[in-house]
Amino acid sequence: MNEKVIVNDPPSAGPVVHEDLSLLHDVSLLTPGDSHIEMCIQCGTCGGSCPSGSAMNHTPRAIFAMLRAGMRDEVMKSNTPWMCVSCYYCTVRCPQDIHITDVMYTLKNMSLKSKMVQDSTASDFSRTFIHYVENYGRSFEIGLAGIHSVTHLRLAARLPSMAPMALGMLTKKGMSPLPPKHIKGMKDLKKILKRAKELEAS
Amino acid sequence: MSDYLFYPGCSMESSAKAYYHSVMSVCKALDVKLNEIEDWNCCGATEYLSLDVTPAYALIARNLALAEQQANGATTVVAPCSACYLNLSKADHYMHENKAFGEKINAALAAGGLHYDPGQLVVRHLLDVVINEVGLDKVKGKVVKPLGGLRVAPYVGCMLPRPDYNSRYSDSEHPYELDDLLKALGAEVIDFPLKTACCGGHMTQIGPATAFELIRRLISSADDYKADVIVALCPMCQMNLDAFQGQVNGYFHTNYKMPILFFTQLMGLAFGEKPENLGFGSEFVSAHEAMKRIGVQTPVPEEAKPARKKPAGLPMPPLRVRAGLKSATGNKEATE
Amino acid sequence: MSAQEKKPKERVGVYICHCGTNIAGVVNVAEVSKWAGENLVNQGVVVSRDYKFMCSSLGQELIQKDIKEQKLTRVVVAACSPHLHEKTFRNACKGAGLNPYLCELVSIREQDSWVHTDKVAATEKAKAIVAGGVSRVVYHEPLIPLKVPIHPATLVVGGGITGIQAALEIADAGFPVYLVEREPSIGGHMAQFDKTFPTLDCSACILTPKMVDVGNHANITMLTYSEVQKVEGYVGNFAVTIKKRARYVKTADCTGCGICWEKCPKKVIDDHFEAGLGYRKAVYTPFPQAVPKYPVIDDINCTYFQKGTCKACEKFCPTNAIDFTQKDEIITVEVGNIILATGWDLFDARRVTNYGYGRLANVFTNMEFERMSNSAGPTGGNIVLRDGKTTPRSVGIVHCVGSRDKNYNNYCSAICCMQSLKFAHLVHEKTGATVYNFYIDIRTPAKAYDEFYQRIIEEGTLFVRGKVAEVTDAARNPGEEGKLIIQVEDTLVGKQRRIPLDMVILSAGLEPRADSKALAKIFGISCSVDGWFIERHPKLDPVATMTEGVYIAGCAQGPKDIPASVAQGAAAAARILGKIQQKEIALEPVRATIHEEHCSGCRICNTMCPFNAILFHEDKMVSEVNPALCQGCGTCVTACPAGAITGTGFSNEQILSQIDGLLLLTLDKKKEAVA
Amino acid sequence: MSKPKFAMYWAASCGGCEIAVLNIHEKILDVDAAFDVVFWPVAMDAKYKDVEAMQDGEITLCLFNGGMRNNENEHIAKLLRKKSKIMVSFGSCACEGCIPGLANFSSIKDVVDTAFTTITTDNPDNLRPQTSYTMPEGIITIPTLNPMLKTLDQVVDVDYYMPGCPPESHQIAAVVDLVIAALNGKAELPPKGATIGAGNSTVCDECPRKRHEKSIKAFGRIQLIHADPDLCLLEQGIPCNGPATRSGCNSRCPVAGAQCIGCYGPAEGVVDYGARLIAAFASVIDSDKPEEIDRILDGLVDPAGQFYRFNLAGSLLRSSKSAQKG
Amino acid sequence: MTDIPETKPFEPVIIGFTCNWCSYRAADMAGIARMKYAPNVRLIRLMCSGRLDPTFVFKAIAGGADAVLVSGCHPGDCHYSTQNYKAMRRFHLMKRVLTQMGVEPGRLKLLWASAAEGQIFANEINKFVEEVRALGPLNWNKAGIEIPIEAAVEEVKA
Repeated sequence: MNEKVIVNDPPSAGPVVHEDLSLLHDVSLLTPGDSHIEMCIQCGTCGGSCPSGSAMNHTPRAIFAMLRAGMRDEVMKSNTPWMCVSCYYCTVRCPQDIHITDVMYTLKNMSLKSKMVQDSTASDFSRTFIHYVENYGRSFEIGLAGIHSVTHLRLAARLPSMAPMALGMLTKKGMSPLPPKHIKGMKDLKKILKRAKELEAS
Repeated sequence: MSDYLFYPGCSMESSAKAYYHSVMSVCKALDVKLNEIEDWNCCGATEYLSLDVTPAYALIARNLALAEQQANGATTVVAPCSACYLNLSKADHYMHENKAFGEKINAALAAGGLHYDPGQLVVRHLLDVVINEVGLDKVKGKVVKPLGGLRVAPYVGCMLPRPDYNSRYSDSEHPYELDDLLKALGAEVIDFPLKTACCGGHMTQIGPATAFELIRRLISSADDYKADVIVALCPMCQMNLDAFQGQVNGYFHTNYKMPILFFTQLMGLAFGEKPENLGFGSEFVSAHEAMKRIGVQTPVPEEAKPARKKPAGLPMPPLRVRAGLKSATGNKEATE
Repeated sequence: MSAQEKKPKERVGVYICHCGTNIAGVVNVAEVSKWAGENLVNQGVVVSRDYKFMCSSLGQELIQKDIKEQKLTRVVVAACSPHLHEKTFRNACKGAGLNPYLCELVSIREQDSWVHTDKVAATEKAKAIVAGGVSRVVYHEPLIPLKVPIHPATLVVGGGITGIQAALEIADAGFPVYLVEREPSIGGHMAQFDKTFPTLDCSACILTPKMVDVGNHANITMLTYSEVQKVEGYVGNFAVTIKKRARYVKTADCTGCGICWEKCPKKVIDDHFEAGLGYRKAVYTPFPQAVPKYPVIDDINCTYFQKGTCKACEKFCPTNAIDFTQKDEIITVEVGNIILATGWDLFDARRVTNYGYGRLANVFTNMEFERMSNSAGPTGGNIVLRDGKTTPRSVGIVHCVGSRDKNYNNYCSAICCMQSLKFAHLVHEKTGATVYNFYIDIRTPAKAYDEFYQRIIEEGTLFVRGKVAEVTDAARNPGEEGKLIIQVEDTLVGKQRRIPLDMVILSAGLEPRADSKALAKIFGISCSVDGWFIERHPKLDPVATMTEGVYIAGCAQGPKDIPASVAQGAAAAARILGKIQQKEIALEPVRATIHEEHCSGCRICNTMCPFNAILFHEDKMVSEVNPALCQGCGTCVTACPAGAITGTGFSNEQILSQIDGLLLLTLDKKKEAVA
Repeated sequence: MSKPKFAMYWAASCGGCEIAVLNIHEKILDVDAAFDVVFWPVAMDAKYKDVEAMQDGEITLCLFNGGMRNNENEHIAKLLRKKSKIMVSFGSCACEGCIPGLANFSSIKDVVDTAFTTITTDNPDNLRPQTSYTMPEGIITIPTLNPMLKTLDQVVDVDYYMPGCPPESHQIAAVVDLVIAALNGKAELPPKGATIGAGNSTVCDECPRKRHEKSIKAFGRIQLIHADPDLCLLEQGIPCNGPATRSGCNSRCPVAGAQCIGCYGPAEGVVDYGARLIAAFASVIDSDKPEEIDRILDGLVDPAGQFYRFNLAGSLLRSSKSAQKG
Repeated sequence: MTDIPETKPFEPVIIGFTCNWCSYRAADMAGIARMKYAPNVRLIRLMCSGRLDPTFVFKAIAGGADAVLVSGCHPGDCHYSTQNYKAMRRFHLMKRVLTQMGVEPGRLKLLWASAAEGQIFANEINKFVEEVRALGPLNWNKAGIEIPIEAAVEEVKA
């Protein structure tokens, strides 16, 4: 089944052109805390531990090697960070104490800003999710599942329909089909997020 | 027993109502006093971190700031959801570890007239509180209906024992806290090899094939060990294993019927609470059979009938959706 | 009021070394020596010279000539670090009849010319350093080194191959050795091994002869089943207190016939010698070739000691050698030098929970495998699964378990690669099973090691480059049921692999002895953060320690293989033999002394000395320093609130006036600045 | 033949030294019998001009107490030095500055401001004394303050030091006896620069309290601790300066149940009194963890005050010498 | 040597105390490896940081040094087993007293350096020199101090 889910093509065997040696530095700079990313010894514990590794077009280890090699575009285009399920196996097992999961978040951020994301499924899902949070202060699973499968039909189509499940959500779990109520501090929350985004940009 | 600041998290008021009710009932029984943080907001799960670091942490930190404001004496924030727990402690951890970062986040909070002093609050998962604050002895003392004969697979998942910034758990891969608790309830606990494996997280939404495989591994492994139920302690885990089990069966042509319950539901039962008040019956894969085996009558979940309205007609007119999506993409307008 | 203001009447000679261009290239040596000659007259300088190589015989003669002709009473040499040539110049002065301790060597190379580029600043600093030396040397006192006799006996702690080698070297040279071993027999880890890499000769075959030699050697006193409790004294004259645990066997009468352990009804899992894979009796010798051959009764497990009945061994012993009344014995031995060869502990593989050792039956450790593969071991040398009969058809060997991993031990355990290759060979040879080696890097940097690697590749062992992520029994894909699955990224392919196996062997790393820090305290040496003993110099003095008379060898100093351990054992022995030949040793006369009339007996200094050199006389209510025990650190000198303790070589006057000297220029500068 | 002449003067001091001298009871009569008291402002009327009129070295024994706070102090110090054979730096103020010396913690301006503006002073127009003022009769002046208080030996050459705040009467008596005996050729005076009227060890030497090896987990002020009357105060966490303070007082304070505050100054050959106490106290702190060490040290309120209460003007860092150097 | 023209930056003079076994060897190591660092520090070799007498530090400062560096073996690695801990305790108290005396805490630095850590030694010296340069010359008469009367009062109340 692995083949089924490989989203991108495997990397080309061509030589690395225009190396970008600032890449590694950028990544560790954008990661909160000390990621120790420069310490990687390429042992592959991360790649071996990754539950969704089979769905990645590069293993995390390969990504770190590419960061060193300054292969910015390849990394930005990779689906690896987007396949990360944040299980933190790699993080706790890494013999060099590299905060791999956090680095994956950083890479997602970077690739979005670089506009090089290949498959927007994951990023759009995140956006939809955050759309609710940014406007209501709470997330909204039903709406989320709904819109997401609507906006990504090709995906939904590939699977048995999600409808019965969504329905179950309503009936069994007694979830409300209405979007969540705004939290009281919504105005302030928006201010906070606005300021945060400015800080992020600066 | 001292007071705790309670951060329920979004799922507790939608998909995980069963968890919510059972938590309330159990904490009442153990006189753990939970004061819900006034006007808390979503922790952003793993999604916001994927988009923007600073806003993501600001979003999380707002809850900590509110909690600190409303603390009056309490120092511990309790989250029943692993993802929420990790996000809250993560934010506290990094704001503490990296001063500059902490100041940056506080600068953002300041825009909303808020501030959080990293390290002021302790963030803990409910399980941790039950084991290490309440203590198993007290729990044992409350058990009136031991769960003898029920084979349970203790499923801890990822974000509780990993990365475990404050090393609260016995191990990051095979912690025994949940086992001990369930044993204390009289249940028969299997040595579940995938105890801390991944439930697929949000992959059900973006790489279902991957997610389904992860779910299959868990359920089949529990099944190999002849478990009657899998016990979860995170709404996301429970939802993935329960709600998607049908599709997993479809996808792999299997026929698992593995009920997924919250540990608090079983605690409630053992404490003699009525199944109805513990959210039984709201699970997709009915726990009815499994519970009958130990002489507990749980309501049979009603089968989903095709509703009048087409499920496609979910709330939210397409336009607004697109607008919403669009605005969510371009950073600037988003907050306009 | 303070002493350093009094006018010195000493005649000081100052000698500035060019060290070729090493110093002269950056420091204007001519200017410095001129300056010293003109500006340090008040400090007593009567002659100041510079010369190409002060340490050369010509340079030394220059100094000696001045001492004689100029009647110098003090000498200051400004050259390299005292750690390099202090002795040289002290001896030069001695040669000219000046007490060596009236010479001060100040460093204007390591501390100046080599680390600065600004020539003016460097020259100014050199002047300051010289001025410091001059002001200091005036307060030097003539000192005589303490000569102490060296006791000819040596204590060797640890009866592994390292300790055995060291003991034999010294004993063969004709000097007495006490060999202390914690276990009932000497032999150490090497006795447990099956084959030894890269030659694959049998461990026992090469070890047992040496063990027998030790047992029979007239100059070696073996103290097995014993532990060092206390070490007092100092180089040349240590008094070592040793606890001999009760064997409950009269060694005088015992013939080692073995009837007692045949008859003993109590079977115990032998988690020491058999690494938990086999059994022994409550009365036992660890292994057939044990030296000494006498068994011990392990009173924790012995039925008689626990329940008060049995005594089977006693009944059947043909020579009535069993004696249940024996008690632990405390003895004290006098030695001149000590060798610590205490070896290593095995990393507890259970800590790596994702490798399942302890949870998954067919995951074994390297020590378990050594025993399994050893024909004298519990399985008679058959490679089988935990069920004791099934031969594995596929075996995975995992490198770096607990090593090179910040979660456990940061260092490389040095032997695992070769050991794992050896295992691969043995498994292949004995079972023909498919063998995988899972490695991060293959490290084979020694004679004939890489050739061994080549050979193993040739034998068909499969190599997967990747640190194993987990060993699990959770079958996922067809073909995995009932097997152990190793999940790993094959980093050379860049893909995750799941490899079903019957048996997994973990090459657990080497760790310092659990009690190494306590041990270091007993012997007054220091441990690295990990717990390995620290040598005096990592390259140039690998077996000595900072504590005179205490040497380290083998794995106690850090992970190493048998050849390296043996070499170190011999090296330590050689160092000590050299010392013993000299019969006596001179101790640096840098010592603290308490002036009784000023001492008020406040006892603040009493807790200052880690060498227990300070004793308090209740009767006179004063404290006193034992000069032989004192190591001269000066901590008590500083602690004394009454200023009643002085430290020779580093007295208050010396330091305070050196400060004056160092700041001389600054003050001039500031005065000028004011003017 | 005329009796040897005796003089005593107080500079920046409290007068306690004089009282201590009178406190030698009948011995004072010996003084009177042996000496002709020529100058003693506290005890008798005398004019500076009378002293100025004397021959150099005419005064045999001068007990000079008090520190050099102003130019008048220095003037008299120099004058008496010139006129005296034996100049004794008498009492803590003269020897090491004592309490007035604590002013050296602050700049002289702060000192004056404190004196003339704090709540204890009623000074609505915030006036300051002027050192000279023109009146119809002419200019009148008052002494000007030194920027830093100096010890006597920082201004003039001193023959002997006699520590204590004040020196113990029995020690004074002993010294008087000694000098008299010496004058009659019955005894030898100690070498110049020696400390007289004191022991050559420290207070612990005379302290009867039981003592052991020390390790201190907490310091506390004496009023907060129920001290064991027989046990060394320092061992009980009470910062007692005894270990570093010159003996000679029969350890009066520790015997009375109070910690030694160090009025007898440093022991023989000690360069900086406070440094000794810093080293000694810190050495016996029972902790190797920086945070804990700091916590323990928090128990020492105002360490500088504790260690330099009497010695500041004689210390390395706050004596006028170092101020000039820096 | 003429005194420094105003244009030149202030060159602090720093007295450094090292122990014979670790930090002095670290300095040697820095030399052997030809690492470059600021020439402002003048070293005094003691046998052990435990020998460091506060008197030495005070003397250096009184004698015109602008700052003092105290260095020794890493905690736990002392050649005399535990003496550097005593140095640490004294350092903490010394720092408090110096602060009261009007010497900025920044003028006193404690540095643990093993014999192998020449690079660290060099870097730390450069850092320290810059910090002291920023503090400027040690000006005695500016020195005013706060004796924490309040604290005392508090305590008595308690």
